[in-house]
Amino acid sequence: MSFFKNEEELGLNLNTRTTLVNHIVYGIAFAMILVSAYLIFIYSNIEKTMGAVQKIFYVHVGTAWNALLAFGVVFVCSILYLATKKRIYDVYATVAAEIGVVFIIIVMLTGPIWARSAWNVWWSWEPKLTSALILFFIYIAYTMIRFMDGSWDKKARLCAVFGIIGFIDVPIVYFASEWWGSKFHPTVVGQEGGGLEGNMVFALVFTVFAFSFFLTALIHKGVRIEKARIELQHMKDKIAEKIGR
Amino acid sequence: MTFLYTAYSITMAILFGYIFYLGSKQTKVIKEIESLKELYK
Amino acid sequence: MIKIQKLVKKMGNKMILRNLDLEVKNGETIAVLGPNGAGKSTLLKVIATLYKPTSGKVMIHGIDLNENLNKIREKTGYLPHASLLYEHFSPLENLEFFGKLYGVKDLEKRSKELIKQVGLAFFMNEPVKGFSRGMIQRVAIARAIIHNPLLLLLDEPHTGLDQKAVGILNDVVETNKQKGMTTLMVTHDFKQAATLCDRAIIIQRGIVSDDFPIEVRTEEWLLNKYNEKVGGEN
Amino acid sequence: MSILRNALTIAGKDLRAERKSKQVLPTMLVFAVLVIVVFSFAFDPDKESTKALIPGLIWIVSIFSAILGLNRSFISELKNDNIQGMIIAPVNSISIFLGKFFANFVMILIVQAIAIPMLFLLFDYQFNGSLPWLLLTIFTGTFGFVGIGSFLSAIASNSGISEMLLPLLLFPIATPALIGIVSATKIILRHPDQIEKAYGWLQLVGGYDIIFFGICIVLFDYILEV
Repeated sequence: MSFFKNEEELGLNLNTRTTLVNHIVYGIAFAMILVSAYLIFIYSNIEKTMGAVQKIFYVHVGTAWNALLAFGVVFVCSILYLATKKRIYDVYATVAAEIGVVFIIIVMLTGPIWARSAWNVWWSWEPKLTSALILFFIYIAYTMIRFMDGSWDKKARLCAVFGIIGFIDVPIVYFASEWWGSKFHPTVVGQEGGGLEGNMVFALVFTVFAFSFFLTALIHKGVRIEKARIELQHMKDKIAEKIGR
Repeated sequence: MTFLYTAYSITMAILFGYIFYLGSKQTKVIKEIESLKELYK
Repeated sequence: MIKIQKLVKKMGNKMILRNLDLEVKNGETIAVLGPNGAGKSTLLKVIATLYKPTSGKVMIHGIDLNENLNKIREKTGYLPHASLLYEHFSPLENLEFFGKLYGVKDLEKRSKELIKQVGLAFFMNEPVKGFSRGMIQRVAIARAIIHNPLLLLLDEPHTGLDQKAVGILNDVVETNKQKGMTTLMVTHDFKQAATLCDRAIIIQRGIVSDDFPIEVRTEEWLLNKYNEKVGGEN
Repeated sequence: MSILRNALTIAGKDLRAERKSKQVLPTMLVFAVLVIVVFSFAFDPDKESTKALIPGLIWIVSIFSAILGLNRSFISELKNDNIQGMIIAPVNSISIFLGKFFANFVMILIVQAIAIPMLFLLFDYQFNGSLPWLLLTIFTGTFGFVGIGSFLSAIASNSGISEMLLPLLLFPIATPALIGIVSATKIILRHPDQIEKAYGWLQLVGGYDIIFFGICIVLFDYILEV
């Protein structure tokens, strides 16, 4: 088939079929999620002052941590893309950003539930919530750049630049809002992780890892789909060229 | 307890909804590739 | 002057230049011909340092494109489709702005001279906004040569010009040629190409498909030669 | 040195074009005044509690009118591919960024110089804090968001909907600067006795300015690339 010459040139290894490895990766991810559910609901102790509601904390922290991890992947791949101009890094950045947004949406939804049960308000301008909100907006903006018209390499370049700026902004936002929050909202907020008992820490760490594994599986799958879409585009281009002759 | 269940099920619903979305995206692309291959063999 | 080896330029998924080789000697005037979408303008933009090549080696004025861009830019003039002029500015202001960026000495004198040369002395201080296409193109020509470039790149310079403007443009190219300037001209106007240029290259599908000196300076001769190579493609 | 000289040439060109066309600056000014007027309808200027809104209001007026100017900054270069004219000139891309930044900065400072006194006047606000501190704060804050704003406006100008895109890009990224600068202004205007706290906030904004201005300079080349 003359259509598929460009695969190696792209540096992409195309296979769209589900392989055994994929099943294994997914299997482990699902199993870990199940175990973490057991750890969250049954194994870990119930916190004394807050009661069972405190357990929201596990999923909340798990997703928040992995949203950050995903954006970290975007950051690293953005730098690598600008340095090497290899499309594969742009593919990874695209996929990781999308999944990061999904995770941060979960954080934004579970956050208010936690706030309602812990502090009896749906929202508080508490540093972590504030910076999560800004993080959410930064990557919405990132997605907007993705949806621009134009060739992929231009978008990849602009997204990479914004991906770098956005990620560097995150710690500064956190620092600023923490300082801001501490000065103007003194003691609405209690320290949530104050006294974690041993099995709670274990449940938390395991949940974070479970979500990380899940994240990896999702990125893996997303990249495969993105590659397939690129292959499809190539086929269409080649066909268009043949018809054009 | 209701808060906990709500939060947990929202999390899982979104995650599995996303997997479902990825899956359907994949099927669509693969189908299109297959049909193009058929057409231009 | 220009030495290009295995130049590849991709834009998105499209490969526009595929392993293009080209060599240009000092003082040559070259017509770049070819069907639409063959990559002529892209080649010019790469030489003008506007586009970065995807791969390949480009040497201009004996300097590698990856080495010192600004050294190349100092000696290159580029006249694309768009005028590159600021509409609210007069011809003089436009020339003075670009002249400053190029570090031209005696800028005011040089600008006024050029404006007179392109026959716009009367409109020297009028904003470019109200000018006709022919007048704008004249200012654009002056802009392209404000810094006395050694290499002039023209992209379809004759399109939409009145007879007088064509005369002025050809004049500019001729006089600078005698001063030793090299000119690359992308064009569809075979008449002008035949009168102005000593050599023609034909670009098809991103490579130089033909390269010959213009022996007979008539439109028909060049057109025949072109059709022989390109055939039905437009 | 030549980087700075070229930057000034480009900034001068922008300001001169603005002086000739009189499009952006008057629009920014009218808009700034309109925002103030709308605010005086929304919050009773006679009430003492409204005075607490003044520090925030200064920055709302500044940012919203700045967005108008920033939007035009790179769009105005697209009409005749002018930006390409600058790229092919022997000019470092940093000069283009700095030139654009200077021009925007000057325009916004002009708007602030007129709008902020007017704001004090219309809300009958008696300013008795330290004027140098206020000016320093305004300068530092404006520097920060105009710097990153000029940069992001170059990104947004690639989009068909750049006018809508720019605020979406700019506000989240500028958040730390905005938090810091509003807090500092609040302290200077309302609690002149706690000026050392304002100094802390200014340091934060100053740090932000330096970090992001540096990043913009490093990355600007990638945005201009065609």
